[in-house]
Amino acid sequence: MSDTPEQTDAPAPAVLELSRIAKAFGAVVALTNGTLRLERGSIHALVGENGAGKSTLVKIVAGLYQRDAGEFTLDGASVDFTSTAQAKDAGIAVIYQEPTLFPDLSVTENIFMGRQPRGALGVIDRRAMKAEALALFERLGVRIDPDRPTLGLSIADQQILEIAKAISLDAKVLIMDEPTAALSGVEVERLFAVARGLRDEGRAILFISHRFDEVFALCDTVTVMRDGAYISTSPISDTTVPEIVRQMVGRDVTTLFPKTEVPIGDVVLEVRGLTQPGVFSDVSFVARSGEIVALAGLVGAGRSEIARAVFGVDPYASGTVTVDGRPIAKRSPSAAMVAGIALVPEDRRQQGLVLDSSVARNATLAIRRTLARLGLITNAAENGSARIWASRLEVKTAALDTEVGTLSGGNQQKVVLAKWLATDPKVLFVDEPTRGIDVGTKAEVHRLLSELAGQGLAIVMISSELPEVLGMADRVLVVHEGRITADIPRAEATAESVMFAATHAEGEAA
Amino acid sequence: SDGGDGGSGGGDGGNLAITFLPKNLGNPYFDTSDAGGKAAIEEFGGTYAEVGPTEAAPDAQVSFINTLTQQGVGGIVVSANDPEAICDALNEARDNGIKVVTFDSDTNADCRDLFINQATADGIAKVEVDEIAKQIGNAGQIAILSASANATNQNAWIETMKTYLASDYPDIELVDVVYGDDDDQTSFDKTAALLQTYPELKGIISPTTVGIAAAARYLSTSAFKGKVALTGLGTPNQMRDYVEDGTVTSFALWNPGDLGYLAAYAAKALIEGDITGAEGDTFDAGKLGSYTVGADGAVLLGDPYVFDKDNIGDFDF
Amino acid sequence: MTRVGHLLKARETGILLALVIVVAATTIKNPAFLFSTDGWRDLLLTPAILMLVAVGQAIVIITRSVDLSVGSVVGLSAYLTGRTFIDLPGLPWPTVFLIGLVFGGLLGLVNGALVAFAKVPALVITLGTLYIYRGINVMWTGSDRINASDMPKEFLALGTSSLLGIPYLTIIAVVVLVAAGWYMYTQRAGRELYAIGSDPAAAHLYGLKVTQRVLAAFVVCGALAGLAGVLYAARYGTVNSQAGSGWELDAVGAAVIGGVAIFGGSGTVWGAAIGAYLLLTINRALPVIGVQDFWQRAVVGVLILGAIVLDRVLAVRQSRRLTEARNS
Amino acid sequence: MTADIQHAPATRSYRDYAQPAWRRLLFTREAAIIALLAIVYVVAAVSVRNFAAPITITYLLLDVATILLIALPMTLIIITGEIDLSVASVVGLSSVTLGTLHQAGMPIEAAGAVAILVGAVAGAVNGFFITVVGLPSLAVTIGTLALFRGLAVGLLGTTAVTDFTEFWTDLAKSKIPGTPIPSVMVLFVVLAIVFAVLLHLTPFGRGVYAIGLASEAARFSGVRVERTKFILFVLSGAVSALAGIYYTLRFGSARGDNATGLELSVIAAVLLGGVSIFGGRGNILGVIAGVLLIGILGSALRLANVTSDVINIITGALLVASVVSTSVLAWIHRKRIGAGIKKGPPAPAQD
Ligand SMILES: Nc1ncnc2c1ncn2[C@@H]1O[C@H](COP(=O)(O)OP(=O)(O)OP(=O)(O)O)[C@@H](O)[C@H]1O
Ligand SMILES: Nc1ncnc2c1ncn2[C@@H]1O[C@H](COP(=O)(O)OP(=O)(O)OP(=O)(O)O)[C@@H](O)[C@H]1O
Ligand SMILES: [Mg+2]
Ligand SMILES: [Mg+2]
Repeated sequence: MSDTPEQTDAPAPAVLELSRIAKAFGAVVALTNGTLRLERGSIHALVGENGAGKSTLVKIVAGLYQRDAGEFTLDGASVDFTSTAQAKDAGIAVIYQEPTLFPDLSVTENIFMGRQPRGALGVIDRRAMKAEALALFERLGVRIDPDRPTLGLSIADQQILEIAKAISLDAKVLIMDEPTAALSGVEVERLFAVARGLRDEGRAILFISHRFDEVFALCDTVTVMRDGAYISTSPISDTTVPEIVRQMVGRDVTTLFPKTEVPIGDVVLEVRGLTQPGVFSDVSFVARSGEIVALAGLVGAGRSEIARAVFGVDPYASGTVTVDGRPIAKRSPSAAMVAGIALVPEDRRQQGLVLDSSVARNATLAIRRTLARLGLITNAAENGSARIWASRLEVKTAALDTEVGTLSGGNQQKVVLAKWLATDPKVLFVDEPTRGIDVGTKAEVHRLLSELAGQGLAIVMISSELPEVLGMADRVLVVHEGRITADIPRAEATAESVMFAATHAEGEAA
Repeated sequence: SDGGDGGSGGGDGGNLAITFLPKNLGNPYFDTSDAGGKAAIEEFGGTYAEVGPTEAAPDAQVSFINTLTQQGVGGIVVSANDPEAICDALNEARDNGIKVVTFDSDTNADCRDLFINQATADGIAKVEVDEIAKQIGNAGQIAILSASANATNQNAWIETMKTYLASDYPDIELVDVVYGDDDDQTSFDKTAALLQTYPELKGIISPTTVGIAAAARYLSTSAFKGKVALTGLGTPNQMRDYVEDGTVTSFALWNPGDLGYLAAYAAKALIEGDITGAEGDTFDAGKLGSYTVGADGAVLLGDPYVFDKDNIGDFDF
Repeated sequence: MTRVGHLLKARETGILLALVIVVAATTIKNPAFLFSTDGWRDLLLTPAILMLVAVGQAIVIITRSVDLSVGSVVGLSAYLTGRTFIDLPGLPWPTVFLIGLVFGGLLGLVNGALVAFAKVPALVITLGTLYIYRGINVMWTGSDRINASDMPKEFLALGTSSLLGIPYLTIIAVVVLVAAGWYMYTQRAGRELYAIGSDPAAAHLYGLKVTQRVLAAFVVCGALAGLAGVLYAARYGTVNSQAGSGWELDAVGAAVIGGVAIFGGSGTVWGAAIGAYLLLTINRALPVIGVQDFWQRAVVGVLILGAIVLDRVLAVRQSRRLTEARNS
Repeated sequence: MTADIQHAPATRSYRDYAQPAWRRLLFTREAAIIALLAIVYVVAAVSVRNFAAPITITYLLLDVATILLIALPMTLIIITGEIDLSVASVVGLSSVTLGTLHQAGMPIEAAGAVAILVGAVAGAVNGFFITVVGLPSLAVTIGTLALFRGLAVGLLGTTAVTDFTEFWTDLAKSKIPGTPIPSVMVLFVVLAIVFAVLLHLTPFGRGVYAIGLASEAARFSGVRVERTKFILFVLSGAVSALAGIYYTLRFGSARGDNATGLELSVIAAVLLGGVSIFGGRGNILGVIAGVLLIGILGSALRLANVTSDVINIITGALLVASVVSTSVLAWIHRKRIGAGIKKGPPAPAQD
């Protein structure tokens, strides 16, 4: 780090400069004043609430969107990209917030698509390509079979693949839009090491994240955006988390984990000996009314699979699930719903929402049967219910018939929550409830979860963020390779005890 | 909108707008027959028109008949794709004063005024069986390549052929009847399949112009050329090459142009009220002379004509 | 892992095996099916034309589109071939192949331009052009038809004669197949077609030339259908306005039987080619085996279902292996 | 400093709709198709001889009744993102079932009930392969298109059954007394209402749309995706069989090849009516307008002595134009808004 070419106080030459960029999608104004200056040999953080316009700014740089107004210069020359290919050729590599993988193609082909090494007659040199892929994985310290199709890769592996792809481009500007959202601690560390290496080679890196610990651990400079507009840029050493948060939200935010002590009641959910060969085995746990149970573990440990199986989306070979003592049929989300289970899934875009449908339809999808009168359902009934939940969760949208896909990530997550809270569940599974969500909203989600627990709901929270787990949970269940290896009460739960159980199978729980 | 009013020129005030409705358009057999009809209509000063579906589907003719009814033509001359499906539409047309003549392929007798029969089923079956028997020496396996499975006249002929074979040629075995759907490619491929399925096959009868041409074309380039006999109903222009190169010795047909010509005159006679379609009615058919209505309102054109190497040069249709 | 590679190939192997079984079973019943001159020739020849169309169709399906207008393109091009011989008698006959290719390519270009530029679903567009092209064909042909006598003997001979026991048409079709297979596997553009079909949105984000590639796929599909039309004229000798009608479903069926995923991204032109052979060989084999004419279509239906179920079983097995591989 | 997030912003208010009702209703594919339908009707009535006569309506409705009926379940199926290519073959199968059973002495009522049952079973076969085995519907129904047609043709062979009870064949062609409207329209209207309510006003219908837009998200929300699709395919089979009965009685002829190729006409009409082939979009009203538009065009053009090939070209062109125009209009719309933004006031200065 000491050999960073320029001092931070002397203005370094900008590789990429954006000023007063404006962009609107129909009636939605995403950016009014996008301003950003990336310097060679520096890692620059871009933070802001959900919907602040970060991803939109990235997509303009990538050539995916064209700006409505403003200036965009690269190495001092004004540019006007009309396609992502042009940006790529100009030396800009982007990891988008959404994965851009081709599920049917092999891991190697995904990395080198469109620029495969070629031999005579333009024939793709598959051997060379595979060797390069292996070298890349070596550098990132991961092991993925380069010949397998990407279909079926875990979200974490998909993200790693995106990173490998971007790095292999050897670009002078590397933009990463929330690359760590799906990664575990070890993988994040490796990514950071690679990023620092690239910085030391003199490249400019833009890093977008909602995790401040990462921003402070990795970045040199931070730019804050709010409501589509630039707020400030400062060296990371000159700022603090509360300061950034204040700039992002426009006011102060106090507690992130407003855990309130609530009396814990009877067992609501009981899972016994749940087994699905190759995915999880002999999973048993209970969740009580008023209790927040966290499922912790490394990414890929199988926590989501357990939740999905309990909810009935995924199959399980043996075991039982009971709610209030009544067993629930396998493989039937609707039976689980009727019994009072709700699941906020980890993949919001695929599993959580019907993106092309309206806020109202999404918010009432799970309760469409109860909303119906004499078997008939009307827009008015849907709007009525949706309005209540949208305002309780403060969803940022002008109208209830807005397509959910056009909302920002955080607001989308609120709509998912609204959908499930409307079902009035007894047990709420939340899988990575704050992934890709800004601090303000995050605190709100946490407050909401506490409040719901206070109302007697049993909450099972899956989270890869240790502070969140420690801050929120009454009890931490640690999952390791598909088995529950520890059951740690709140009082004993520390970063060390949870991490130890998550990485060591022998720490068998009682 | 010119179909309805143009044709009152000839005769004594009858509406001589006569429309031909073949099984489908783009079929050379019907092109020839309809051209005969056109010639007749021009002779007697009526208005000729031809409409039809592109594919010979059973229901496709109905909407055309309905349209003609709405337009109020004087007569419809139709070759039916299905004896029953177009019945009601035709009767509705007749209720509106339109005269209906079927030709080539009949409907039920109560749905039309007259049927112009190209040849009797007996006549056709006899000619074809006699021809094939002569060519294969009165013994051996034969097969039939027909039009579509529901084709009225082909099915009637095939039934008659079976009876006739059983009674007169006990040594000839009819091994299979296959359907080429009056489609070139299907008929072609079915011929190939027949030849492979029955290695002992001595002859093929194809009582449809599309089928016999496709079969001849397959045979002419195959190892079976000259070994497997082929006869049936074909047009001279389509079959000329194969007769000349020896693939086919003989085949039969009536003159389709005459068939259309006769049908047009029959329609005229009905429209002008000269006849009602009752048995025994007699009408004049231009160059073909005078015809008499037989039983069931059928008018017989004549016997089928056998074409071979010696006479095929005399014909062009 | 080579195990995975083997499994991937199994999709084509399975269908090839089915073809071999059909041929073997039929030949046992009636040796002439394979061992007579005509039997051997027809086995190779009859499916060759559909194979060309199926190869083009496979390329389009791999990009997550579909071209329902191929049957109409075959018909138009077949008629054009005949008309060319009639109207331009001096023209050396090999040029008709070029004319057919270019003409088919142009019709494909119309489809492709509508799909790629107007960004509308291919199924709707090509259903529309299916009607339009066929309508133009009927209007142009009228009740005319091309007869064998309208075309040069050398050209027609191409439709039936062989080189070293292999029919010329089959040779042409196989050359096209090999070229397409090679291109799709070894060239960047070919791989990009797979990427586009696998996830069009990702392909766009990634910066692939989606519009251009989709357009090209349609042009190639049209050109191959055009070529098939020329071969149709050579093979069948007569062309009327209905030539090639209904082929769209055969071509899609052949591709699907051959393991080309209907939602794009996977499958090969080899599979589609084998699928075309299987489909038509079954058609020819059934009467030999003694299945009555009327029931043949039902048997074909059962076989199509069987083929896709088999493909599904193989795919499920493969993904199970992948999961195991990851967990080990 | 201690302000709780909960109380900081004022409680939001939400409008139900971003746009006024007239805009939402008028600027849709369905409205455009209905408008076009009206225009074509008026133009034809004025310029084509005999078109304005009531008999036109009778013939027209008799002709399109089969397509109208089958289009109803097809709309729902396409909205879920699937397709059923086997419908016309089910018509054939139902026709043959009715014919053979009637010939064997069964009364039409009973034979018809069995035919509908056979149709439902055929639909269940499709549904089984699509939802239980998990195969793509396009591929499955290409297979059953051949299978069902093969069964139909195989069962009846060369024969056609024509001796149906006159009462029923007359009923199929009869008109509602005092109107030019065929009685079969009563059946259609009842079914149309049932399907419209099912699609637009029931939880089941909400599920149908959700499946078409995002089937995984629908599954995660408790929509029984497989069951919904299965039901739709069974309905499609049953309604196609019903259409087959009407078809058979109307033409008085039960044949294996009845209605060959009708599937493409049905799909063309449904797509013309504004249903997205990708699923999730479309409604029953638009589809009915789409079917009628194709029917009226065909009828008017035939009356004007336009040949069937030209009618086909026009139908195809209409289909292409209808989808292309939507996408062109959307493009123009985007352009205009983009231009408006650029001309708008400059971006506010940073604070
Ligand atoms: N394609 C689009 N169409 C319409 N609106 C859009 C589109 N893309 C983004 N928006 C809107 O623009 C605004 C900015 O969105 P953007 O995705 O840039 O936010 P973000 O800062 O990346 O948020 P997050 O942290 O949740 O990813 C949001 O209000 C969003 O709804
Ligand atoms: N799409 C998939 N197909 C097949 N197997 C999968 C798939 N996703 C995950 N698995 C299997 O399930 C296991 C758990 O994966 P996953 O990454 O979802 O775990 P997780 O504990 O839910 O992690 P996180 O929720 O933190 O991302 C993996 O080891 C993998 O074997
Ligand atoms: Mg973002
Ligand atoms: Mg997970």
